[in-house]
Amino acid sequence: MAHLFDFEKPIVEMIQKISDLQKFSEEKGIDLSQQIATLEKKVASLKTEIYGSLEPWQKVQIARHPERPNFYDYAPLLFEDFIELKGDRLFADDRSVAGGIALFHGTVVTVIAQVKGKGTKENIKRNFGMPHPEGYRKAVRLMDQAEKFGRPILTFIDTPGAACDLAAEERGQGEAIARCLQAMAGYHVPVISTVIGEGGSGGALALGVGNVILMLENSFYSVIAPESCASILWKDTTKAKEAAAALKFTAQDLLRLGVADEIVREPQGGAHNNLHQTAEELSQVIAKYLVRLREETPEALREKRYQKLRAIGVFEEAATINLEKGLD
Amino acid sequence: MAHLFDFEKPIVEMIQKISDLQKFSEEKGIDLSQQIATLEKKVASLKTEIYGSLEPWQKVQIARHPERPNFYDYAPLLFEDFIELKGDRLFADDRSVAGGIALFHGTVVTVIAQVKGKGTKENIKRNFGMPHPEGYRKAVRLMDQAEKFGRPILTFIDTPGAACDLAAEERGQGEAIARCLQAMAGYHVPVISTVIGEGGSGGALALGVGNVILMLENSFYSVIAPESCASILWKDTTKAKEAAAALKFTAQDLLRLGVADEIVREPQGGAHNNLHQTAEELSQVIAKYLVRLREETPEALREKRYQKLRAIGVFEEAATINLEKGLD
Amino acid sequence: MFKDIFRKTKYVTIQAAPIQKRSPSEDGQQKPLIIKKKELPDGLWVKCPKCGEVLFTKNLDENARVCTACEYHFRITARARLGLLVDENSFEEWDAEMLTQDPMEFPGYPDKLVVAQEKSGLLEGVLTGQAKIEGVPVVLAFNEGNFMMGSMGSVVGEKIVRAIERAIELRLPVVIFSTSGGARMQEGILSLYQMAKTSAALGRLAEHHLLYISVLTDPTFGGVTASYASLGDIQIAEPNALIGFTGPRVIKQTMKQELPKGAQTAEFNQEHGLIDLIVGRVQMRSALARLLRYHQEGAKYGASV
Amino acid sequence: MFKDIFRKTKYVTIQAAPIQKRSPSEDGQQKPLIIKKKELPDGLWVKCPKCGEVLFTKNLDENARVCTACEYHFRITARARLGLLVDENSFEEWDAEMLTQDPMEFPGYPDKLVVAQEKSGLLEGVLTGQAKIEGVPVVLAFNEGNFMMGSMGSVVGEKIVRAIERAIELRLPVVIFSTSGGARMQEGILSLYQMAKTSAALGRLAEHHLLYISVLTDPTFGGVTASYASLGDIQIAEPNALIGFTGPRVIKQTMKQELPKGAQTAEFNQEHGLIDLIVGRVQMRSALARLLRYHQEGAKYGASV
Ligand SMILES: [Zn+2]
Ligand SMILES: [Zn+2]
Repeated sequence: MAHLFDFEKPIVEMIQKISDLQKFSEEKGIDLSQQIATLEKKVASLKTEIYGSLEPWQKVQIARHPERPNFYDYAPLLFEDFIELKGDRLFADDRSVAGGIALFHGTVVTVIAQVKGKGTKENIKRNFGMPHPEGYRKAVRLMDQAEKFGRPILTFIDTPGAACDLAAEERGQGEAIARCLQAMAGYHVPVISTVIGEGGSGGALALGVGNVILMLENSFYSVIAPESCASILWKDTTKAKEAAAALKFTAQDLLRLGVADEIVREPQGGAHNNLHQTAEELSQVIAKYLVRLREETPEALREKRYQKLRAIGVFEEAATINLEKGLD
Repeated sequence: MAHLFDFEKPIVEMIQKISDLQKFSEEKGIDLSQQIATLEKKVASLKTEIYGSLEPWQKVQIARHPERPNFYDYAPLLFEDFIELKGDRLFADDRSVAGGIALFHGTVVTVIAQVKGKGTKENIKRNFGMPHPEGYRKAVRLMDQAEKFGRPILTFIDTPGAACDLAAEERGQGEAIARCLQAMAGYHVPVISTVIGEGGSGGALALGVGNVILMLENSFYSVIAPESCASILWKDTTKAKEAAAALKFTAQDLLRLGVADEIVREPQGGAHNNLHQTAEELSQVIAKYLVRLREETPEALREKRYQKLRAIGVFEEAATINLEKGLD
Repeated sequence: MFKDIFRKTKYVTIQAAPIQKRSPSEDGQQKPLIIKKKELPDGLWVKCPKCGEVLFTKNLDENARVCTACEYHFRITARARLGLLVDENSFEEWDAEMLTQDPMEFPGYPDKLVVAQEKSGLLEGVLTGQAKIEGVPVVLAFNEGNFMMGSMGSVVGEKIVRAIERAIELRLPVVIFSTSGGARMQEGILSLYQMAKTSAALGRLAEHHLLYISVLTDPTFGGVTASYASLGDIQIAEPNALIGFTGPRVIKQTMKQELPKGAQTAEFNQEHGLIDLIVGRVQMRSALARLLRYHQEGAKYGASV
Repeated sequence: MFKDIFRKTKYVTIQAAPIQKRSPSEDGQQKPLIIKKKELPDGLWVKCPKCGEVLFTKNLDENARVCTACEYHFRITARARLGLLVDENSFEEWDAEMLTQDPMEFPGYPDKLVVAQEKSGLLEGVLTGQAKIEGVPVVLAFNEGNFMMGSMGSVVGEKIVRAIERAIELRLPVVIFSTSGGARMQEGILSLYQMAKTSAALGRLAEHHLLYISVLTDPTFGGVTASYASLGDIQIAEPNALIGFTGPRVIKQTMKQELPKGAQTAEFNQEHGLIDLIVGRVQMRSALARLLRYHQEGAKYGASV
């Protein structure tokens, strides 16, 4: 456990204790197997307790874990083949967005994913997973081809947000995201969007206009970063924890709000503890929805996606209270 | 006559002589009206002779005349209203390409034009009429809107060629021109392309995929600049005159080759001698074709444009010689 | 002109339920909604923040609140814009009674809404409806900058989408005036998805070959820039309006990058290919009228305007 | 592998009328068309221009003429590419007998054509037809760099357009390998319009939802870059291939601008968003086969590959 969270310390301490007992037992030749078994049970129940009741801010930390699997980790496990295609044909190839054609459970699909780097060097190359306009324009270009050739689209969301620098402003970050939203809403092919890590505001949403929206168990998807929210609300970025709770952005919140369709289970402690298991869960859930969506006609796919968007929002009119699905 | 061509000198000399005679006649009180009338007739016939038999290289000089009217000179005379619309929505607004919506003979049209500057300062701003990729992308954006709203498209060609610098290469000059060609070929609205000055190779062609291709009398439209051609053929850029003759790029040549549909008359000596008259001719000819094209169905407009392109080219197959229309 | 029309449309009667406070800490303490009549600036003069010229309020109002010395555009309300723009008595407001809830039970949101309603004289941050501009029928929406900085929550998104959907039914063009700080944090993910919802609705409008003009006014940022404000067939901006995705303060904080002078102005955006036309507020009505007229269905080729 | 397949397809028999010299200065002197068999390089070894390695011709040929030390891609002919790519005996050539005329009576053109025919062993600068790649049927075109630098005149344009039109009839994907200096000056405006003609034909292919893969090889410039070579659904380049609109010499001459090292390479173009994939010649066949297979009509969603 290279990167340890505070809330994981009790678990680690107990594991250390077990290890000490085992060492002691071996050295002294004393049978402590019963005591050790008891402690191991305790570890298991502690894990269930801690990981089963993570607070939003703890989930943020897991979602941002430096070793959390990124798209390139999942790709070889999810796809029988993946051919990465590059460039927006206009200005550059944005390395914070990967796109291409893949074979998924025997079906040819178009894949678009945001990619954070691992380590500083790769993070600089990928702009910490924050796409510039050319990233969104590459996405639209490739998704347009999916529409042209009738391929389902799978998107994977993992970004702190869209790039927020002068270059992004100069090349029309707002326009690029808006076009992406509009394009995704119009396709006649199945679109499945999965938040695999951070879903940071408009920059994440740009890939989030799916017929189905899935979220990994410890991912979050928010209108604003908790730190920025704290800064606005309380002029205090250290109150990010409180902001995280207020924003209701966990997978569980979004399922309840009717935005997310299903939560993809992660191994105890987070996806970084078992990449293969996470990929397998992810693969099964996406495949399940893909099979369902493939039953739909192209027009129905488009219309239902529109209606799904259309229903997001809570308001009242005169005395009538409009309660959208999923909201209690 | 600020800018005087060599071939115009005999005319100017004779006009000077007339002026001298008039002065002499007035000073001395001698009636020379008959001699002056004779000389004036001579001037007229000299003009007809010289301007009626201009060599290709002389036409190039007229087409490149620093005072030759550009699109912005014609616009207020051609259109009852012109609203310029800017930008490619991606990178920049290219000032060597003007575009917008105009009222032409009571019809709303979309207008796209290449614009050279007048004088050094404006020429730098307009990159000497050489568009960068953003110019072509602006053109496609605006022409796509013409298609969306069912407006005829009028293009005006006047460029030494597309921009040929590192920036143009970086942003995909080839792609930008190719997309422009492909887009124009696909529209269901009438497209009329007019060469008003220089039609310099691919950069000019990008706006030249019309149902109708018109050329001002002293314009030219060439696969390569005569200087560059001379440099390749004879390693000698001063042989541009010979190259100009070899390239067969005058309005008259293109009419004969079946590429141009009609030649728009210019005032004697060139458009710069009478802007209003040129604009009036231009207006009448474009209006004539627009009326004709508006009779066609959208599908026919597109199909006939394709067939027009399809027929350009001269080749033989086995023994059969393929003679395309317009070629004798 | 400005003042007269402003007066005509200023005192709107809003008959709708007040926002219900749902925060448990304030249970029972329902504060009634008070729609204050917004007064015209009561001073006789105001100082232009750009050129420093001292302007008589009367002259400023008569010039659409554009500085008569330097053309600085003072910010104005949604209703003031409406008054400047549409033919007399032609405006029919839509969905005026739609009210925000507090689905996230977000700290302080109900209070903020009440303050915003008092400050703006509107129940929510957008005004939508149908009107005529120089006789041409059009569907209109105006963000209200005084309502939580024109931020987009569920009501703003829903009202805009409904306006667009009605425009499709009526086969009318749409003009939206944006002024916004972005998505409304207090409605969380629901607010974020209003970006997708409005963009999708505009996609449908486009498929029906109906015109959409986006008019960007000072300031337009964030989720609004990244949705409906950037999707116009024609993009118009008011002179000097600040327009961008990320605000200059955030860019400075997060990227340690000082923006060059003039960055994110309307003019900067136009140079970068994002704006078709920069139109002064005084000329806006006639500019829109021309554009609308040239896009009327009868104006398609084959017909004359 | 390379050598064997190359041999199989090398000795093509061309039965067509030779180019007719039309230049009045050479009246009567009709030079018969001689199609010389292109010999394999007769030396036993060749030096790599990039890394300087001395390579045995046999090894170089067996490696698709890619340097075994540094992967430098030597230029190869259209027929050699064909041999490397398609299933044995699957190629059916189209329009092989189409001949160029001299519509402009351009100085020296007929002579140049004869030289080009002798040098390339082809009647014109492009080879088109239908074949199979790993069993997948496809329409193919290859520019021939030895034919007047792969320039596009009437015949090149016409053959490419016919190939695309036949692909539409047959509902087949199209792959074009480009190598070209650009439009063919000697055919003037007719040559220029081949850019529009080929681009328009590809537009029709796209409307039929058929795949077009453009493979850019060293060098691709000018009118070919500004037409069919840039219009691929998928853009592939060979490593280090020079690709651009204006050649570096002309940029230097006209703009007094020295291009930075690495400008206009395949890698430069990919960084600038213009190329999807850089694929070595040895891997080209299998890469194309995968892409073609994934775009077969049966591969649409609902079906498996
Ligand atoms: Zn002022
Ligand atoms: Zn080598």
